[in-house]
Amino acid sequence: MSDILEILLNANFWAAALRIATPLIFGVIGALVCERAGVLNLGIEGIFTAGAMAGWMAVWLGTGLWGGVLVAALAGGFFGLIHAILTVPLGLSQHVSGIGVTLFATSLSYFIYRTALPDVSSPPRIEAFKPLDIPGLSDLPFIGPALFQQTPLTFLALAIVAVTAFVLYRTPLGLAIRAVGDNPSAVESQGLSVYALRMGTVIAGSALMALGGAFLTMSAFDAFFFGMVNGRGWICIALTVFASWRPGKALIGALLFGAFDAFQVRLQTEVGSFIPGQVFLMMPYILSIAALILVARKADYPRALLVPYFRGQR
Amino acid sequence: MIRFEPREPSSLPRLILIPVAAAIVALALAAIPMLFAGLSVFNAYGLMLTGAFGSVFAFTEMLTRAAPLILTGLAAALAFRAKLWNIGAEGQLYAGALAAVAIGSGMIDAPSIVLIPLVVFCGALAGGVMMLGPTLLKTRLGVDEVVTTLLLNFIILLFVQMMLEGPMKDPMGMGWPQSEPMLDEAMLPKLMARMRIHGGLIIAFIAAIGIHILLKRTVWGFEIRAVGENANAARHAGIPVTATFIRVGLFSGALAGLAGVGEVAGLKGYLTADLSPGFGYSGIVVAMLAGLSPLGVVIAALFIASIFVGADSMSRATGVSNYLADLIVSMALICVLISGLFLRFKVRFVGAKSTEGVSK
Amino acid sequence: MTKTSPDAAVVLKLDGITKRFGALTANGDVSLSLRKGEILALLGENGAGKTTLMNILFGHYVADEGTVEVLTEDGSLTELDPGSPHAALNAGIGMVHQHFTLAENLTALENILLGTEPLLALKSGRARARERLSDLMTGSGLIVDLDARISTLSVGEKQRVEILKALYRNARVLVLDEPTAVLTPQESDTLFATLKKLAADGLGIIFISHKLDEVIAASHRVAVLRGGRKVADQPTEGCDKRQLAELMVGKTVPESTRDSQVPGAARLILSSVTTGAGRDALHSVDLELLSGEILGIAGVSGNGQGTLAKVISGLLPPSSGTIALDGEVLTSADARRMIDTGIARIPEDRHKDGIVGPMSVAENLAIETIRKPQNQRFGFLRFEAIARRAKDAIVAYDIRCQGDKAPARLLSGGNIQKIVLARTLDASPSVVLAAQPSRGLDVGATSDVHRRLLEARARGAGVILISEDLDELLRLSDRIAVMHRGNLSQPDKTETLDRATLGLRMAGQSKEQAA
Amino acid sequence: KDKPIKVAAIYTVPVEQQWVSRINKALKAAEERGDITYTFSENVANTDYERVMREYAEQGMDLVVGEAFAVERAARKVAAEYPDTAFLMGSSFGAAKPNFAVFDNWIHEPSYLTGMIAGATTKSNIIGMVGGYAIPEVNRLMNAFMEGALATNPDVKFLVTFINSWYDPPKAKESAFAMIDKGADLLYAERFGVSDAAKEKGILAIGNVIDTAGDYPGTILSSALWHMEPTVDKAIAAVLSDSFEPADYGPYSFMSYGGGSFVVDETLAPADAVAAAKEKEEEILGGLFRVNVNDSEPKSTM
Ligand SMILES: Nc1ncnc2c1ncn2[C@@H]1O[C@H](COP(=O)(O)OP(=O)(O)OP(=O)(O)O)[C@@H](O)[C@H]1O
Ligand SMILES: Nc1ncnc2c1ncn2[C@@H]1O[C@H](COP(=O)(O)OP(=O)(O)OP(=O)(O)O)[C@@H](O)[C@H]1O
Ligand SMILES: [Mg+2]
Ligand SMILES: [Mg+2]
Repeated sequence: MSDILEILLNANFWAAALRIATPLIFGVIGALVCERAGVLNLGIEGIFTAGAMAGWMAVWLGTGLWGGVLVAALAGGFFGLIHAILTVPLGLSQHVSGIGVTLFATSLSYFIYRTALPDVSSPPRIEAFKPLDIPGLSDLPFIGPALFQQTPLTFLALAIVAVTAFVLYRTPLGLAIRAVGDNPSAVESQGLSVYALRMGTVIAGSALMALGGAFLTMSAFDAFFFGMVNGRGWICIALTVFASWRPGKALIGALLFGAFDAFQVRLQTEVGSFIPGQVFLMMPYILSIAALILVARKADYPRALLVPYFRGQR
Repeated sequence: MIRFEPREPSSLPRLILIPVAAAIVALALAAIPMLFAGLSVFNAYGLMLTGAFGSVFAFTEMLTRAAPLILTGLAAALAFRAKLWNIGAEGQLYAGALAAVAIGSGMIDAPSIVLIPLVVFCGALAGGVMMLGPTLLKTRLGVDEVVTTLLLNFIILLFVQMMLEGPMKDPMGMGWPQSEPMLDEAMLPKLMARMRIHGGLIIAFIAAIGIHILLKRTVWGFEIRAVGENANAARHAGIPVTATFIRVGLFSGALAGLAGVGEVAGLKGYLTADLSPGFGYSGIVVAMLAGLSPLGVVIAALFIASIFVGADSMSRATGVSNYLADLIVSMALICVLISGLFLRFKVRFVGAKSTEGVSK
Repeated sequence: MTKTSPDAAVVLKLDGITKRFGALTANGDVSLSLRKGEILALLGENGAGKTTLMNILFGHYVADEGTVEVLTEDGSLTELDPGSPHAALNAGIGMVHQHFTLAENLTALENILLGTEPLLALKSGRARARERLSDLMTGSGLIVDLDARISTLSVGEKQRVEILKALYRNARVLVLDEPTAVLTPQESDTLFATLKKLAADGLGIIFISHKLDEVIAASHRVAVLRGGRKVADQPTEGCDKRQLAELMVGKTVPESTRDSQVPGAARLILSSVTTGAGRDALHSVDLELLSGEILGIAGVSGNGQGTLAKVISGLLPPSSGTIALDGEVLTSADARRMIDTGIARIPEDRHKDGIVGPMSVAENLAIETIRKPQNQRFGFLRFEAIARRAKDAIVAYDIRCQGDKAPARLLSGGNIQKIVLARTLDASPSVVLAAQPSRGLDVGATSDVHRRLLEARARGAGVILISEDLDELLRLSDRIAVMHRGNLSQPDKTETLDRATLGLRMAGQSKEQAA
Repeated sequence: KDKPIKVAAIYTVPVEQQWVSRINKALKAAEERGDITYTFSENVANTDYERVMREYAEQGMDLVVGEAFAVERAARKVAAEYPDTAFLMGSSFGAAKPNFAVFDNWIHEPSYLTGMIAGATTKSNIIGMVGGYAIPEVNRLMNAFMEGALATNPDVKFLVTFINSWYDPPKAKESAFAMIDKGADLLYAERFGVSDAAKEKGILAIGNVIDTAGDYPGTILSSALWHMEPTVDKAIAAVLSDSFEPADYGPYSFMSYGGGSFVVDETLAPADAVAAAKEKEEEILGGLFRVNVNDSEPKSTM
């Protein structure tokens, strides 16, 4: 018991939680805005991979770190565009299009990486983002080490949560996005284009997802690996429902997940010998389902989620 | 501006022509990465063809890969017909495989005639049971099954790892996380000497025909279609909606479970945590390519399998990175998906004036 | 009010509009004009092309031929950019669709504001909007709670939000597609009072309706479409119902009437049924339905009729109380059991609850009895038998469709209703529950429905008719009970009732007060 | 047979993965020399492994190199069906007639030596060890390392975690961070990602299989390296001279054959520890000291 308390009171633990949560924050916010506009984006797992690969490769080719972030976002936007075209004007099944995009983005990233670097024996490294060290703030007890061991991308993720919440709830654009996910004809009858809104949102959301991937190769690590994303995208899809499509709750969800993961890694060295490690690894998923059961009744779905819209359809 | 006009019954030539055209477009697009990798494109196409159909070996390998795809494709197609979004075939496949090795690796000693049906049944049952939770949560509490089935994939996979590193670990496996081997009596028969092709393919074919008949000709199928197309109206008309969902969930999970049975009892003989290279997810793709038609699933699975096996073998023959195979499969998928649109709609390119599209 | 149109300027002119859907001509060379302050009623059978015409006006559809011209600020008529709802909105055209176009997750205010501000603005000017809206609301009498989520509003309130949406954008032309189809008589009256007021202030109004009484009462001018062509365009003054009905259908419409008949013994008995939650809950409802009678249930929608229908349909079990049919207890019976014991149910929303759109007409006809031996053997469907029965029903009920294999969704509302009638009434049920059976149907289809219900009565079935249409209730019912806040009154003989008393009692007054 | 012979390799992971990269490197070197032509398939799923083996055999490869670990039975069956092709497979089991030779990364010897250095260097007396899966080839090296460390520092304690993945650097890194939080000042980097954590926190790490000192300057204290060249070259020579035997090539990974080696950064390690380790190295090479082979799963000792 005291061990557990010791873990929880350690600032490094919270630093780890935030670090693990960062890619999930990008991903869940991206997935959330897409779904708010009525489009489920199961392309997320592949878009993560594409962002990780494209961002890393750009830096490796010399664009600089922020240049790499931009390239990652563009790559995400590109696959978002494909998903958007398939699901919005063409109205194809969002599940399948999403899985198709995941296959496509993943295999294309791998193929490009391997074809460009056929002869690497160990993956080439880049100079990744360094933790921000803000004199004064970093020395604060507890908060300092927890927050200021983070790289700029973590702060970007936190900022994006705030910006997304602001846009969704305070601006006309956000109003339109929330409306188009609930009833597209409400949007069309007010003179706005359903297609433009949905496609734009999916592209923007996918760009955000790609930043989650970029974090993996440019902050969490400094090289690209195959299989690096490792299901993180899927987690974001679950977190979106868990968060009832609200950015604030999404942040909390991602942090909880990060905390659990960090906790699990630490606890494993304590009790690992008599509880199989997989039990810990399962916990976040089981807790997600439990949370879903608790919120499901109250969750209000974007009502037009998964429903394609055709102009003039009755 | 593009305009879609619905096309109700599609003529048979179109039904065949359009997917074929899509496949050709996909292959044409595949030339881009091939050129990028510096291949001679026509040579590569030839190698792809021989890689999938060029010899008995190639052909049986293609069929071997198609077998699990047919079953996971059916799992998705059946569930999606009822609008039960089962994204969990991957996990159900592992559950089926786990049950198969649990029963078939020495727990019960019996002749093949008893053991094989038992293994098959238990595998199907395990897969089906995996769907019970998500289905009940959906019908009773309104919990989104996309998320629960997706998350269950990870849980089951971890559970399998736990079993393989714990109680079900092969004591003779030198510490590797793998199960004990299946008894010979529990293995599905091979269909051809020296080839890997196995009884799982027969199970897949039978399942496809069975599901086809179920949907088209039976009361249960009628009820599944009604619930899928309009659950409210179905409930109002006295159709037991919850029972239908549960039935569909069980069947769908069972089909995915059978895919797992085929892989361990037909192919590998024991279970490892990397049994499936994403058959569950590919099944969704197969199902949609097939337009959720059970017989179409067979064709779509053969298509995907031949593209993969052909392209994989081509990459080996030409020394190109074998990630090319996955790339070509994904491009083929997107092309065929779009082509489905041409089956359902007349697509007209018209001036910016006419903008309405109509469909249901 | 004056029944002739004002001589004011023309605000809207449709000229030679033709719209084809494949082989079908939905609108053929239709011309129409509307003046400032004028209320124009647009009539026609189901499928006559009314909605299509209005959708062209609003830019949802593009006409194959013809133009739409609108009065601009400078006083001239200018052609409207086709196919652009945006352009139509800017030109001052407001539209209230047959099915509401509101985002349920947003508040009334947000729905009204949607699309009125530059999308990329960083701020939304809610305070100013609120001010303008409160002026608009007091001016027009369309009062709504601006901060209420749409999902919590009643149908009438939603409609007010729709009209406010148009007014907020300074609409000069307001189009309402079947605005009263889902409103109660009281709500309809309020709506028309408002419309008249708005017209008096200079708004040009077009409304579509199948209810001839309200057309005659509220409009200055009527235009009638038949088969996509305009067959009449005349001042309302001097029109009567029979004449308008004939213009729409092209022949005389038989009006079914109830002949006197002595009801038999009690069949369906509900005693102290309580269930449900909120406004729509039932509180200790007692009901006794006799054989050979039509028992009308009047009430403002949302007062428990929906719940009552659900209970009798077997979709919602009573939390207390009992239900019995001919002595057989059905308290916790499910939908199938209800059907099997002979309770036929015609759902309120025929599209959502009545048919499975993509399934064929034949399958929709068989759906309630699919497990009966007539339709299956050992779990396998008997296709020939199903098709044969479907063909018979198509003839017997005059279901207009492309055959028994056609998907049911392609049928018009009236014909969909005939499918429901055919499958429910064919088994000679002992009880018929008909919820809003003629809502949204044209005069012809309505008359068909009425005839079928009267036939069931003549056969000795007991019919429960839940309706908001008082004329329908008074014409068909032997007795009428009133539903208010989940309480059901004792039924009265129809002869002792009239519109006015019924209206008052629906509003919550007791029998004594109303009399 | 004539040079160059045709060689194909089948890997179940991408070629960057440490273990596989050593085979790839040795085969590439042979290709450079003109001894062989070389082609490979990476990231081959277990389901596909048998097909790929057959395809290469059908293509007439002279030698197929790969890892049979998860596909032992199938691999042996295929090999038996293609007696004209030589198979050299990583395996925990023995060789099989007529053409199935086995190898493994037997670098427990240098691992022991790195342990000696580590034990002498740690100040907190806590060493963190992050591994992939607890399989014999991993356990063996970890146990040798622990034994070496205890030899120079009996007070040293170990934290052991397996990430249950061959390939998840961010996760390995997080596990390493967790160990640093618990007081480890030295990490045994069985997987990619661990040295990154060490570098970021300014502590030292022990390398395994590949030399990553260049990637983490000032971080890698000492490494146990694996060299596949002796194994591969031996097999190629055997195929060239038509004398390929289904033998156990494992010993070619021993230090005495040059299959394993020990490096230490002398600027980071205490001089007396370096001297002791070098002395032990000589004993091993001279056959005077045998490092124990212990395949059981290592556990945390605190
Ligand atoms: N999007 C469409 N695609 C094809 N045909 C259509 C479409 N919309 C309308 N139609 C056809 O146009 C005709 C006119 O339909 P419309 O909806 O305008 O009728 P309506 O007069 O509004 O009928 P109702 O009184 O039932 O509302 C219908 O018969 C229908 O077949
Ligand atoms: N997508 C469509 N394609 C073809 N025809 C259609 C389509 N949608 C509607 N129709 C046709 O439009 C006509 C009118 O349809 P509509 O839905 O307006 O029926 P309705 O009689 O108005 O019913 P209700 O009043 O209940 O809405 C029908 O004849 C129907 O066949
Ligand atoms: Mg209409
Ligand atoms: Mg209508």
